Amino acid sequence: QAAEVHLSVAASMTDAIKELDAAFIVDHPDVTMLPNFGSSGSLAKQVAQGAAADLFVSANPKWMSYLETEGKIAPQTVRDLAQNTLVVVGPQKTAVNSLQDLEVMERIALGSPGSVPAGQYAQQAMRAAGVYDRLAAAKKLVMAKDVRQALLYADRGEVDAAFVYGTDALLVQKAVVLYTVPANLHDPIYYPMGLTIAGEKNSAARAFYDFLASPAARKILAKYGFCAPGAGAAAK
Amino acid sequence: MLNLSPQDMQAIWLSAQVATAATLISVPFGFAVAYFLVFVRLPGKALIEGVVNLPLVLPPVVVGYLLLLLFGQSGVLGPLLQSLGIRIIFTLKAAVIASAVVGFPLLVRSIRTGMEDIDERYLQASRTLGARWWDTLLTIILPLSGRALLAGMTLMFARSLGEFGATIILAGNIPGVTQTIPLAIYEYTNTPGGDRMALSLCLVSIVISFAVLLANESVSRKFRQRTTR
Amino acid sequence: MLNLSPQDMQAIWLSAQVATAATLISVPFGFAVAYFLVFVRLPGKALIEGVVNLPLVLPPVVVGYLLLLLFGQSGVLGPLLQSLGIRIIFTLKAAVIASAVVGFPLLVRSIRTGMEDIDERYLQASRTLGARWWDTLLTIILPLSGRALLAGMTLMFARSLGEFGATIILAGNIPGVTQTIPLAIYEYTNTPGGDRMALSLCLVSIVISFAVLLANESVSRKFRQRTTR
Amino acid sequence: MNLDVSLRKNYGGFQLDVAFSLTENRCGIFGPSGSGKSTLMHLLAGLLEPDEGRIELAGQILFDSARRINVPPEKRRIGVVFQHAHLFPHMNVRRNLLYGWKRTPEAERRIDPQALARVLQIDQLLERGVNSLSGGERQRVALARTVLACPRLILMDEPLNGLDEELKFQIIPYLNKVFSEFAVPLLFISHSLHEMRLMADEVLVFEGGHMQQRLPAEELARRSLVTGSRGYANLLTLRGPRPHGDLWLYHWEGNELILTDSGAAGDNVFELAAKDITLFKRHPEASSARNMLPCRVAGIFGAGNRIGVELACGSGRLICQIVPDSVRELDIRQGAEVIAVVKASAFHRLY
Amino acid sequence: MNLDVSLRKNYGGFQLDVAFSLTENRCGIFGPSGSGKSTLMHLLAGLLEPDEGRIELAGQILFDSARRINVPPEKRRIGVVFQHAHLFPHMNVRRNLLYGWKRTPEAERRIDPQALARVLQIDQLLERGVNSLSGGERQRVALARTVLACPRLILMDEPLNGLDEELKFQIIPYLNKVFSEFAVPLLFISHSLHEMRLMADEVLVFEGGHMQQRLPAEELARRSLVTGSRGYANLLTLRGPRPHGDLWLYHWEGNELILTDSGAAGDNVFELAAKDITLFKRHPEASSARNMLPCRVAGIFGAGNRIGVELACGSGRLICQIVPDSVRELDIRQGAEVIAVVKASAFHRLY
Ligand SMILES: Nc1ncnc2c1ncn2[C@@H]1O[C@H](COP(=O)(O)OP(=O)(O)OP(=O)(O)O)[C@@H](O)[C@H]1O
Ligand SMILES: Nc1ncnc2c1ncn2[C@@H]1O[C@H](COP(=O)(O)OP(=O)(O)OP(=O)(O)O)[C@@H](O)[C@H]1O
Ligand SMILES: [Mg+2]
Ligand SMILES: [Mg+2]
Repeated sequence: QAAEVHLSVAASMTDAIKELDAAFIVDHPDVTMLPNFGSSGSLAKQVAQGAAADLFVSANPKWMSYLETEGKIAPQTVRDLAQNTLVVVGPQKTAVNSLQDLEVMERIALGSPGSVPAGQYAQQAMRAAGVYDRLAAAKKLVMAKDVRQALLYADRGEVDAAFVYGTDALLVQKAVVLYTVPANLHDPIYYPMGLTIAGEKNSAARAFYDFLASPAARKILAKYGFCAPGAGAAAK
Repeated sequence: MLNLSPQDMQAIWLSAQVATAATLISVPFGFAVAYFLVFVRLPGKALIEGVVNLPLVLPPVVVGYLLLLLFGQSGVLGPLLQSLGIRIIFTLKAAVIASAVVGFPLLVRSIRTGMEDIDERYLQASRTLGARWWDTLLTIILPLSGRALLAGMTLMFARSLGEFGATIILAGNIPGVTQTIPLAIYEYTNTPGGDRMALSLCLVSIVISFAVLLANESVSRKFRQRTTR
Repeated sequence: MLNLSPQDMQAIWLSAQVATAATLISVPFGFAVAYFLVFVRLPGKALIEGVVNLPLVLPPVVVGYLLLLLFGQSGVLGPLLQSLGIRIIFTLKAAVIASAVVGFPLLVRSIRTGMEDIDERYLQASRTLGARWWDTLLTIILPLSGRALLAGMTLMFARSLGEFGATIILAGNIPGVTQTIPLAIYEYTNTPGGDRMALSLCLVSIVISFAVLLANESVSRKFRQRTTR
Repeated sequence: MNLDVSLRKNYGGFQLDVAFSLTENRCGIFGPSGSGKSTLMHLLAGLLEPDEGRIELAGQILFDSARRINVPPEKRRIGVVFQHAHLFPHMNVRRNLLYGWKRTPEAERRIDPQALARVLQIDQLLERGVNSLSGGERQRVALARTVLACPRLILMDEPLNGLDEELKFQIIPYLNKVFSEFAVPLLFISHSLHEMRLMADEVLVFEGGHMQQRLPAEELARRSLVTGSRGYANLLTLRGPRPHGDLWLYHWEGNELILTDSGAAGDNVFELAAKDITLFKRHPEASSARNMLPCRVAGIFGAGNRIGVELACGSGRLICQIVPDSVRELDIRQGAEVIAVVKASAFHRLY
Repeated sequence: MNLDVSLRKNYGGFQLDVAFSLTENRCGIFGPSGSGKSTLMHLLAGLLEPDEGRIELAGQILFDSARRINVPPEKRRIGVVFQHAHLFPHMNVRRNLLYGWKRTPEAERRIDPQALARVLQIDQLLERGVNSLSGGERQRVALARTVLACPRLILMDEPLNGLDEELKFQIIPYLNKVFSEFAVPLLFISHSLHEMRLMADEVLVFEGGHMQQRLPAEELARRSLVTGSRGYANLLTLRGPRPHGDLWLYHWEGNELILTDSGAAGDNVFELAAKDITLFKRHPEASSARNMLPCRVAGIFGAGNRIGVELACGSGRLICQIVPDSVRELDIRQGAEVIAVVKASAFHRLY
């Protein structure tokens, strides 16, 4: 009987997970991988409502702990899959040396802090730099619905700067990375993962969970700009 | 020019299935609701109309979330469905339901306008000729609102092709299972260099809807020829 | 029961403005396009109809993206607009444009169905009485498709209240500036525990749309009384 | 027919208020434009709800405001021929025709669609769409559609409007045959006294929403001798035409009449205006008139300068209209013998 | 009117193919149901495009398939009264009436809406919605609406259908007055020979999409003496009625006539059927007929057993219908002296 593994994965890891899947089934040809990509929030709600999921990969510890309290995740299986960095991208002309430099700008895009983890980290960083409240009061902040949208704005020159993940910065076409936000200005950017209660009983899911900790998996993750948990900094 | 991956082809095929199924399944309900709203005299009709319009007023994501609350395992209908062995969430059924719900107000509104424009005197004539209400419904109202029904179906089909928000919540975004064109487009926009691919899929959507539109036009023209000089 | 933050109140006010403006601005265009599609004989009409339907077929996010390509600073119209001192992106204008574009196919389709149902003989009578085409348009076609126009406006207004995908791309989500109800709801639903607040805003949306619906019904009934026995 | 009606309906400025009970099978409603004829028809058919009142047909209560009874139109089995046809635009002629017929239980289908279509001259149109029909064609299809539904009562709202005379008089006898053969009662609305005479036995005269008079069609016709603009017309059934030189000889109630028109082999209905009969005291010589019937005066009626003289000729009766002077000069009184002179061309064949 | 028409139109099974040119101001189109009358009207008004042909009105080419000219309906200034009214459902009666009037340049508004509404008896309905009108009321409003647009030519498709006789004859003289006073040419479609006589000078007879005959209305009427079912009717204009015992004395072309009907002070148009005139060789005694006019035979026409005799009485002319036997017996030939006997009740007042 063919085993199925249902994955619920934050959309920002789409490509990495697809490659990890492909690598995994080379050794497990009898397993069918069924990844479901979406925003961490909607994935969490699906899992909370009993949707089929064995492994949940969140872009944000908040939604992981939400599911833990809902009792949907086996708590002992929760660990970090990867880490990311926060960078500021923008059209080439501007030079940014610190977050204070953002104050001269007209428009700054970030993921909506309420819903987008990257936005939340950006908020933390700006708060730590002491510029957030003034920027917000001046209505200079454009809250994007996800990181990709913030990146799009920067790429098309609609904003002067955008906070995105280091991994996303690999996707830019016209814009460039202006500044890498120091890791001490925000919480560590973790991608926590955990097996669901159902997933814990699925041996194929457990095998994949273990595979994700393997050096082979690490290499794939690194290829897409993610660094190993605890490593601290990202590529570039 | 278009280079579509096998996964894209799957998405197109799924989208076509979902749009078709959602449209066809909704037609009888939409027709019944429109009939009710136009011809049945009852207080509180406005309320029903309000409910029908909900999926239009609410952001699709909210609609999807509400549907999740309804069909989820810990939802209202979940346990019942589970006892019947029916799984909705993360299946194509969910995509069909999401599309059907979101497009429903469009269908109903269109049929309604058509029904309201039927000359009452035809209904009077049919009734004096011995036709009961359901008979009049089938033989007079249905054919005379045929064009409006078709228009509504086209609207709904087109809307289904573009449905994203409710679908991704209720059906998930699982390539090859529930990933319809809009979800695939979404995925491409999350991928480096995916914009070209996204554009290809948009074009496919446009071509499909265009074909449906033309089919609708020609059928509709026949209707029109048959009913006016 | 409803506890709305000042930011929510702002979102409601913005949403009402956007929906109203989008609907009113679209009406003349929608009417003109419907008239063209119904009464003007020209090859290639199907193409225009296809274009009008695009925003329905494409996922709203894609529509938003395409609008961004059009109105953005490096977009097609961007430089022109900029030289005129007009900024679209990240302003309420953008939200109105996004809503108008997304709702436009609904408006046109509704008006069209109404126009197609006008008895041709009234048009003949008016023309033999000396009315030019635009005169007939204003004095016969407009009032006789009034109900369909109203229905279309209601549809469009409701759709605008729920518009999310295109708006968030073109207008951004700037609290107090472009954050309409759906964008506010989105924020809440993506925050653990925000569901209650999201629900409150949904209820507001529903109430507004309901009021518009009832207004439409009563005006529409007057139309009907005036035009049929 | 046993139809009991007592209804009130307020309509903007117009008020309908009628009460009557009918037993004749063929009734007419006669009245000027706007007098409420069509409104009454809609009320009877159940298409309009009365403000108050009662309708009973053949012992069944169809409407009673006091008892809150209101039988829906499709259960009343009252057929309606509307003033403006109202053919179903999405069906061809055949499907329109058979619409009511198919909804009639087989046992009650008493009329052959084919035959009816032939009589109404619409058998060539069966596959046509109704929107391509001419005005008269539409009216005939509507007529047939209602008749084929075999209702218990047929209401006809000026059904012969827009038909030329010839066709009208081709249709009337057939309708009469259908109605009498299958005893379908009929309520016939018309402006035409003539159609009224031919289609109805009893006539309700409407004016401004009220029933003004109610009288046999024959009586209405007699009154029109005095009040109407056209006067009275005798309807004679003539039999067995034989050629007579250039002319035709017919039997009529023991008399022989000479007519210019040839007729059909059996019965022929001819119209003869009361004004077309001239009375003479003695047999006149050298008149262009071909018929000189010796008669006895059976009665005198009328008023003013229009006097109707009822004549007995053989077993037949004729009404002749003359002026008061003539009554004196010819000494017309009950029982007097006179010669009725009628031209051969004065007879007008209806069917 | 100067109307040149040559048209072909194929319509499913039906084919219209006509060519005529009209100069009379009042023309009629006469023909059975389905003969193409309404189709012709639509073609002339520009509401239907001919397959081929040419229309020229008063020197202006309205349609020419060869030269690809097709003037749109609103520029043709041809008014149409449709067979089924087609009133605008969203306007009240007043706005319907004035629709065309408002679109007419002030200089060309030759008819007073108030006066017209009064004559057509719709002045009480002005504020009413058109959907609450009775059948006859609708037709009158449609009539007025077209006339008020003051067109160069009016096409009327059975406009008097659904009106009672009385109203019909009230409207006809007014229409005639409007049409002649303002010289509005008229194309009048009807089934009724009678209306035709009163409204048209020249008549085109249609049959199966073709023009079968074309003749003066008077000639059509004379032919109907032989072929029609109703025969010929004389139309007499009688003047200055004076009481004469119970009856009324009128002047007619140097004769005095005795009638039962009282008329208006000025001119009165009466109808007298050719069948209602009886000829005598000698003055008859003791007849109920009041009028005995000495006449001279001015001509004889007709065929079969229906002979029309044209009589000269004073300066007037009468047509009398008799049978061939009578011609022989009374020795009727041109120039012969005869007595025409007419009953006082035989005259029927039209208006
Ligand atoms: N819905 C309505 N609202 C107001 N008045 C109405 C309505 N329907 C009919 N009427 C009026 O009622 C009166 C009677 O109308 P009805 O149609 O019964 O007349 P009718 O006798 O059939 O006339 P006709 O011979 O011209 O058809 C008319 O004055 C008409 O205008
Ligand atoms: N759109 C059409 N398609 C096919 N046939 C048509 C169409 N319109 C009219 N006809 C046919 O053309 C013929 C002429 O129709 P038309 O309406 O001109 O007749 P009419 O002389 O006005 O008759 P009536 O006196 O009954 O109104 C009829 O046989 C009719 O059925
Ligand atoms: Mg009526
Ligand atoms: Mg016609």
